[in-house]
Amino acid sequence: MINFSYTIWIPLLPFLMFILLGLAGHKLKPKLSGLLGTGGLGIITVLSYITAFKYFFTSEKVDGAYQKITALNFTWLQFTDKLHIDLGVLLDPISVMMLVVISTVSFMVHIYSLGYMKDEKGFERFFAFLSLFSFSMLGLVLATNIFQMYIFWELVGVSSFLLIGFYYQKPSAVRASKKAFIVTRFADLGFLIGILILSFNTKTFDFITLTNPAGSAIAQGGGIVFLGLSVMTWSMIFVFMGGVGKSAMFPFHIWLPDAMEGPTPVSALIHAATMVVAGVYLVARMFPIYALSAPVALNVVAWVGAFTSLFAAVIACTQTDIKRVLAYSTMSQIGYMMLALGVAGYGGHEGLGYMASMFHLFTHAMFKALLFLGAGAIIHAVHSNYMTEMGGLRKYLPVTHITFLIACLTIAGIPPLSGFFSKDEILAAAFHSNKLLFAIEYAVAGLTAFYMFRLYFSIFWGKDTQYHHTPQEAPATMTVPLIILAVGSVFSGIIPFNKLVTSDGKILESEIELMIAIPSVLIGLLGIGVAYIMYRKESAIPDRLAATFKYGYKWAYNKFYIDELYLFVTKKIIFRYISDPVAWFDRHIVDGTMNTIASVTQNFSFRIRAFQSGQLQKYAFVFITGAIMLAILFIYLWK
Amino acid sequence: MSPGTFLIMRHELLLIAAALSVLIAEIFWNPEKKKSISLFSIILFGVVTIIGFLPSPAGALFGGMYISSGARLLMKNILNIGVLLVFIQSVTWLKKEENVEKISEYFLLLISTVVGMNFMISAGHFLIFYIGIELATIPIAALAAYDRYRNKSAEAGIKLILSSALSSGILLYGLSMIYGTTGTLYFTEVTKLFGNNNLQILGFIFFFAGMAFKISIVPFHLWTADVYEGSPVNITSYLSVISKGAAVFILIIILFTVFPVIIATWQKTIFVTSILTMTIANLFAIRQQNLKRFLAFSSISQAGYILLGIIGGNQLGMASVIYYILVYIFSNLGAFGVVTAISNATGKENIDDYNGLYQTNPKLSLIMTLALFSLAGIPPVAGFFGKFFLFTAAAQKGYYLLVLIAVLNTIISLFYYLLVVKAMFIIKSENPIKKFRSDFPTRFALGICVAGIVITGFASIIFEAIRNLSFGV
Amino acid sequence: MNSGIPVQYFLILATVMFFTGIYGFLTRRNLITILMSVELILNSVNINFLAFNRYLYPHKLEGMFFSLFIIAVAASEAAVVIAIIINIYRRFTTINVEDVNEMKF
Amino acid sequence: MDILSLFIVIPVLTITAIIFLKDAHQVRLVSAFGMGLQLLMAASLVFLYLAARHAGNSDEMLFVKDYLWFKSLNIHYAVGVDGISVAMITLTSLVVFAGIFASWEVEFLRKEFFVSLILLATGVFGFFISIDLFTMFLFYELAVIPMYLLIGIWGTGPKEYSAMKLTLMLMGGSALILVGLLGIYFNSSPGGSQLTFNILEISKVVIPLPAQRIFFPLTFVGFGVLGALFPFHTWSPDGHASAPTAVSMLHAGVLMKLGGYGAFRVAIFLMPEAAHELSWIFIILTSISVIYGAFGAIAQKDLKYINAYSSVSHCGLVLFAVLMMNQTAMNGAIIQMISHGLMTALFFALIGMLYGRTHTRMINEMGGLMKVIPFLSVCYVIAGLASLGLPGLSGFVAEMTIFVGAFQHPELFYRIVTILAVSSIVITAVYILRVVAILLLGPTTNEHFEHLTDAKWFEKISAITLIGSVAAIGLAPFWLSTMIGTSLHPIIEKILALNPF
Repeated sequence: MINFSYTIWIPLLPFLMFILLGLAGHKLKPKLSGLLGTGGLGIITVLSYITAFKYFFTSEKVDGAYQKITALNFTWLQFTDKLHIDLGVLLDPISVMMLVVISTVSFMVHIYSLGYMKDEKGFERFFAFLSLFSFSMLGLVLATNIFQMYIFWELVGVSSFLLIGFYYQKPSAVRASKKAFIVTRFADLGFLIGILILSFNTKTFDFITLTNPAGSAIAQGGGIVFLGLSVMTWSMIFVFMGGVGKSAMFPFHIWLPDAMEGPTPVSALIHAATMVVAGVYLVARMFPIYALSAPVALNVVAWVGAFTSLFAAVIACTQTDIKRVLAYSTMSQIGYMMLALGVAGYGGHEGLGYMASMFHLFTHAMFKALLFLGAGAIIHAVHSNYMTEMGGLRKYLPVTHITFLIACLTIAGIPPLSGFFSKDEILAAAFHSNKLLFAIEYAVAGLTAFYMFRLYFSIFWGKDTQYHHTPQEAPATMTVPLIILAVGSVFSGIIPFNKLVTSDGKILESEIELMIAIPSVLIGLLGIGVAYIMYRKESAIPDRLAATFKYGYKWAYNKFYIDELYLFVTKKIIFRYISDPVAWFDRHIVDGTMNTIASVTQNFSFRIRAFQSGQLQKYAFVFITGAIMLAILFIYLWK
Repeated sequence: MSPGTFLIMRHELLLIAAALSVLIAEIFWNPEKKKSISLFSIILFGVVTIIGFLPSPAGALFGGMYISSGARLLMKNILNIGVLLVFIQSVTWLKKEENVEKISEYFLLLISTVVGMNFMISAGHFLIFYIGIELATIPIAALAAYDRYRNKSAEAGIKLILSSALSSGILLYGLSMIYGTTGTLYFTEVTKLFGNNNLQILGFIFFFAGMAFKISIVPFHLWTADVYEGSPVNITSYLSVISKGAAVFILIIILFTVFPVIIATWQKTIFVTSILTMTIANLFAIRQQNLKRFLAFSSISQAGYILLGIIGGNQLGMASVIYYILVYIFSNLGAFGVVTAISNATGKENIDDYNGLYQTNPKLSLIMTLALFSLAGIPPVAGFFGKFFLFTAAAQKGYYLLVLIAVLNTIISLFYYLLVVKAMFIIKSENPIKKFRSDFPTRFALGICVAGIVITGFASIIFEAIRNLSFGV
Repeated sequence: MNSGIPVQYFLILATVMFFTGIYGFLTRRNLITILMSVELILNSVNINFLAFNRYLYPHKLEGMFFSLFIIAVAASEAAVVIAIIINIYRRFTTINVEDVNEMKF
Repeated sequence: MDILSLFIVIPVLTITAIIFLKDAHQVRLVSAFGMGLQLLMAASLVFLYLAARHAGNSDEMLFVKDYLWFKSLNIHYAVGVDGISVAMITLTSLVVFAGIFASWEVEFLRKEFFVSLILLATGVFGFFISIDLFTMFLFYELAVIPMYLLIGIWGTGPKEYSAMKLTLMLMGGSALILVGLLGIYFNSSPGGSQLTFNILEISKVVIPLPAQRIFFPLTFVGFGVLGALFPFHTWSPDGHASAPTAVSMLHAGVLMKLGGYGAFRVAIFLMPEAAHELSWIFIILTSISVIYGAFGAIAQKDLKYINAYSSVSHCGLVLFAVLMMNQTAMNGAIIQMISHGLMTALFFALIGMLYGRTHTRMINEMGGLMKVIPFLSVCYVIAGLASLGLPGLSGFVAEMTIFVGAFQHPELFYRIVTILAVSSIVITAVYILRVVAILLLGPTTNEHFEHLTDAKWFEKISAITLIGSVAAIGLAPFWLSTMIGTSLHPIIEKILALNPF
């Protein structure tokens, strides 16, 4: 047994960094604090790679399956003797895989930010928040039990809130951060309820116990039935709700595009590569339960994923803000992963989708981070987010251009780039389980290629825009990460995921199925071709198209008015029709009653003053009547 | 019987001696030094009070017409303390020009009322009781009209004397019924012969009405406010504390010893009247502006709470009532002491005259607050303990509803007590009462009151002592 | 040694006197008259006592003595009342009870 | 002199010292010293307590001292603590300590201010240490009354009205409690032996059910008034809004906890059957306060009103959890009391500091303060995050314990209500973020704000004390929850033994 206890430092280091920068940051020199943060991340990256190597290649398997290793675990908060929140480190294929992804991308982003955020106000604050995020994200993936996951789940939420709102004097940024936090918070409510139901049935939070295929949690099947569905299904659906929120699946996707208000490195790290895939990770984490005792919930996952991917892809075709396009493409790609999980089964060849999803998560992290960082470089050079204001940039930003192109090809699924392999696995999985889902994904593949190259062409080719000052290629601190990530997204396709990361830890035999691969490549190329025709040179085709499909275009351009719907619900329903009435009711009815009691007393005391008339004889009269009344009362009535 | 047995009625004898000596002093005193009569009589009364505390034999005289027992002696002593405080408080007021002539009358009359009360408390026969009660009332009426040149004073006098005459008439009518049905007026005999026939209950009700008048229980209370407002402050405090206390004592004695047979009836009576008293009095008190009138209504509501102790008809009840009277003497005299001091210094008696008092006279306003809190039953002052024991006594017999009503009433009373506190502490005033320093007697009396308010509660020994004494009445 | 008049007559007389007194107390406006009606009430009580004593319990004299004391007390009471009434007259220049209400409510 | 009585003696001594002080400037030093001493005492009490438990002392109450007071009624001055009261005492001393510093700059009648403040604290300490119902009640009222003067004299806005309302409503509560106590007392020995006010002895006997049915509601509602139980909570918004800073801190932070503590220690502990029988009514009421308070907070414009309503919501959660009557939920209730006490005190302290600078409490008149007064703003954000239950701060620990505990209730109804209560965390997030966004973030609206100065040293002490404790509980809750849990054991066992469910 290898000793993994050092892994505690992987989450702990960024935390200490956060404390240090948070408390003393404003005293240090900005540059120093930036370097500190980056250095910390560097160490973590090294540690993660070591861990990955040791885990995958030196830890012994039991009958060919990777084991879940609890590196260390201590009780943080005791609820009952069975239920207690532990903090610890759980190593298994997916968590180790996530370690690599997070540390790599995060490290790249840190380096990139050194250049990108230079001479920004609050430089040290930025790195403090980044460290906080890294801490939370690492803690999330290493969680040994679902409640630890929830804790860090909340923490990534808040760090994303802080980072989106980094430019806290910009109202739009503030609004976006608020939106992101509240929407995800609402989703997390579902997650929490799911946990409650789950723990009530299984009396444990621990992942290993929960996800053990032979364990009681699964063996007891669905548990009792409530409103037609087994309780286990309910809990899994609720848990998935949390995933939907974090991963910006429909209908909780609305926060992600606005989240682009944050600094671009943040978008690359949090809203493309790591945090938004937490939902996928969550489902993968609970996968045995989904697959074995809550298939209905798994179906929900599949359909939500499929719908989102299509929905987002359509919108992406119409947006003009680079980062928003990328945001929607992120949503659609994550939809892919969800779908892949949804169509997967536990163990054997059934598990193809699971493996594919993890595979795509990995590659997507690379190329999407690359895309965002590239976009960042572009924005940095042009000082604009809108591709309508760009064009012909290829001659000014060579490095960015090449890396961006690579990324686009990867996401379009052109062999032999990594995207091809992962997407192909997903399509295969979908094909074997449900043809309709496969069709959707197939279409989405085309759309993806189209909108990515729409983006690419109109930025780097298209019309030769005149810039009032010629754009400069970004400094090395920014280009180096681009290159590294480009390399990553080219070659990460050859990693044998089927041997490493599978649903049951065993090796999964899968080979490229040409009769799926070839069409997918073709439709990718088709998409590129269309984009080439429409955007290589500036042409009237797009506008004409937009004119012909006026309404469709308008709806897609306005993101199908989902935001407006939410706005209506929150502003109108919650504020106007609940809170204000409640406040009114409280002031006027509840409080009013109390005041009424008081005033009635006063009033009454005013009315009865006539008794005290000051007339001796009236007093005497009252006296006599009183006496006689008492006499009558006690002699005749109440004896 | 040997003259030694007269020691049994030592209190009364001493008081009579004191009264007479004040009279004689008045005759032979040097007219220039009239003022010092008050000092003389206070010392005299102080001596009497102290002697009163010496252990004395219990027993009966005149074939049971006069009874003396531990409890009754205790009551007398408590009253003496109160009277002494009133005397000390009134020194400043008596120094005034228009009063100097009448100093000795003041003391003479008051001491004779005390004599009356003592006889009343020691009564073993309705005759003694009647003489005592009249002796305790009529001079007060004279004193209520003491300020010859104030209309209100005269009005107070006439209202008091006439309504008390009426009430004693009705009381006597009740007594005559009782006499007619039992053929005797000895407490012990009456108890034996008392049945449950309507005439007797009628008699009892009339008797109760007469007592209720003295304790000012609704609906027999209406004279109270006017008389309290009209009479000089010291007489008001005397009325509100001493007379009321004495009446409560004798009422409880008679209820417990003479009418145990019809306990069911008088418990119902008290149940009804106490609820009426507390509620009505509080409702009236809310609106009062004149402090004396205000305190009048507050003292009526206090009577309502006291009835809660009586209703139990148990030893705890008796103890708690006596204890409460003691606490009440200190608290009310504290409040009245402040009112006296201020009205002597400035002649102001309205609540809004007190606005911003704390800025100018912090000590007085603190004492006032303490006293009012004690009346409202706020810890840690004695009033809290007093009320708690009263309620406990009622609850012991299961009158939880009554207790609930009572505590809810204490909230109303807290409201108007807080109005005074608010006036003194919170409301700003452009012309507050000027800063003044009250003379020694006032400060001395107030000091005693504060000490009483603070100590009586914590020192459980006092309550325990009272309780141990209050078996045999 | 029973004279012809039965006790009830006395009691009825007393009751009538009593309520006459109360009526007078409640209705007369003149303070002196009110005082007189008080005296009526007290005397009705006296008659009660005497009658009870004489008819029901002739061998003890409690009633007699009680009524003696009542008379005495009533006399002193009257003295005080009249003194106060004089004072009232000085202050208010009237002895109409309705005018004597400076203090109310 | 036993250690517990010191908790009463020290404040009293401090008060006397203050009274005899001539110089008004020393007053705050003296009171700071006294309360600092109190804080040390509390800390040492915690250690002594843990040491005693560690030494294997398994009595229900430790450091018990019992002096007979009124023999005839068997009233004792009896003090003793278990983990719960130790925790509450620590909370109190923390908040009072912070409160002293928060009111450092009171000018008007400074002496009187600190005297009444510390008098209030005395009452609270006495309440938490006493195990005799009579003394408990005495201290309870002692704690309530100074509020009147504190709000009436040093308050703002419609202070007389609010002060009067608050005092009368709380006294109304205590009226109910008094009747309840008497009822308990006279049923405290069905065997006909000596009646008693001592909680421990009463808890050994079973009060007859009919009596419980009458006196449980009385007692529970009576304490509930102070615990801001719907619909008896309306004193709280006005009271808080009018009260001066330190008073709001103490009141929301500590005094409202008297309600929860009493409801738990007296109502439920002594009358579990009735509690079990009637809990559903109060569960409904409390869950109304939880949701309703949160929604009410959304609509408010005044910072103090927002906090008052959120206090209604949080304290509602306390009573809610207490009524669930199982170990975990009650544990959560206690932690929630402490956590809410700390963070709401922090809130009010910060609001006071902001008000001292901006001279307004209306959120729409402020904006963009983060740039101007970063320290205070960051503190405010932390307080906000604590109150919306962010992990790593105390709020999360408390709420999660409550929710998990409440959800273990065997009956479906209770679990569904729990889910309702859980949903309050979202609403909380809404109003907290709304305030933070409007108040601190965005561009600075009012140019007068450009020149505001950040926290002074005493303000920093006050804020850091509270934040430190909030974070301490949030990061390492284990010791606290075990300390409380062990003391809960006997209580829960009694309850479970009496009504098996």
